[in-house]
Amino acid sequence: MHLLYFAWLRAKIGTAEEELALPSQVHDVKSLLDWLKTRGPNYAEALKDLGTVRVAVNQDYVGPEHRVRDGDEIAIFPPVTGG
Amino acid sequence: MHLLYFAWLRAKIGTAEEELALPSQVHDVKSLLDWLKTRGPNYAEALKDLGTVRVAVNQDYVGPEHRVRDGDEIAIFPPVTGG
Amino acid sequence: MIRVQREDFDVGAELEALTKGNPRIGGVASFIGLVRDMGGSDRVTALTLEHYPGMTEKKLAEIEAEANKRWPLDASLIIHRYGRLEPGDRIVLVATASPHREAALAACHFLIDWLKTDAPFWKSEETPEGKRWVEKRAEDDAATQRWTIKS
Amino acid sequence: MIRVQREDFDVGAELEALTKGNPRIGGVASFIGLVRDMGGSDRVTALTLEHYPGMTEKKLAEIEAEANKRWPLDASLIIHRYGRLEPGDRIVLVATASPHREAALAACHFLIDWLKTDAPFWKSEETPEGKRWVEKRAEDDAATQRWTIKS
Repeated sequence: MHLLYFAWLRAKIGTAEEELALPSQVHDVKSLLDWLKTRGPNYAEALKDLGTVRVAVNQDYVGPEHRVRDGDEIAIFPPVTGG
Repeated sequence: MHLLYFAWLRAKIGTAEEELALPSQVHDVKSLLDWLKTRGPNYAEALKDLGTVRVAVNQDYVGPEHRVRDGDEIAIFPPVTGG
Repeated sequence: MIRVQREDFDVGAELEALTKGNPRIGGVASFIGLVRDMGGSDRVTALTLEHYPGMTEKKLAEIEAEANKRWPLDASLIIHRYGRLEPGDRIVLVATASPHREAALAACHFLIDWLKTDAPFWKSEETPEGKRWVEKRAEDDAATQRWTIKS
Repeated sequence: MIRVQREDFDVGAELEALTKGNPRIGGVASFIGLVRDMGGSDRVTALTLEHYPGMTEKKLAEIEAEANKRWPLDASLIIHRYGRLEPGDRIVLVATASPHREAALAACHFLIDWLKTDAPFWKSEETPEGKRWVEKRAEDDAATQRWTIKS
């Protein structure tokens, strides 16, 4: 899967994108976020309040139960502030 | 009083403005319109349906009971259609 | 600011001038009214706008003052043309600027609704069948009524 | 039409192009969002807009399609900039054209409300106290909620 991070989530995690193999315990957005938090203190800090985290899979907003698959483009970012 | 006519009221009456002395029987907008209708068939025709006639005295919209005085600027016109 | 004029106006320049030098402004809402030709048997080849000089300026200024009383605007502009216009020509420009977009959008909507029912302009149309006076639309009165503050 | 770009845009030319050659259009509503500097201790000296290339275009196109489904528009335009901008700079232009002013005004309002909450852009501000990320405003969510069709 291809992961993208934006705004302060990108700044806190310290990277804009990364290519990761889908671990066996990850099957939906919720389990993906739980797994990412174990990847280091930067991930744990960035993702500690999921109320301020939005996820898009293949460029559509999705909820925590949305299924993730290898090959998906998964973007994680704070609430948008454009306009 | 100074009378002004606009749009199809002007076209039907046949003049854009006229200066008239205030007759003794005219004291408000309603009696002014009644009196004007007696001035000729063009006036009678133009003013026959008062539902489509608006009046402004000294450049403010007024109702039939509004008092008119000599020296007033009185405009008579159909509903506005600008914008 | 209000202007009643025969000449066309430059929308880009007018909107730019409205916000110039005021970095508090976050949003500018505007509405441009154009002469339209619906085609078919209702073809309008030209429009003539007649107005009541003096009262027009007075009413537009009152409507603009009312918008500024109801919403926190940093700037506002109404330009209304008169005379003979052709399809595609601009008739009116309403623009409002505010720190907040909701105020600018609501005030712009209010201004165009009100000037439709309160500004003393009258349109006559030229069609292949001859000249005719445009009749008032009941929807315009209804649109203005929405803004009436219930007491 | 939608455009996501670093460069500024010419409001007058964009609005003119929107209606060119279509005499059915009676009204053009538009909204311009500007970088604002509220002054005082909250002074913003610059703003940087980051976005999600690909998804931004997709979302803007979806929002524009939704507006065209809800209102009878003859033309619509969304231009949103990204990159570093200074107070007074234009950020966004939304414009809608319709035979009827109510459709143009409502659709314009809808588009700016929706892109505030749905388009993947993020603002960071430079202030004398340093750089900070702009937080989402609860009012923006509320504004978008108004347009939700109750089922």
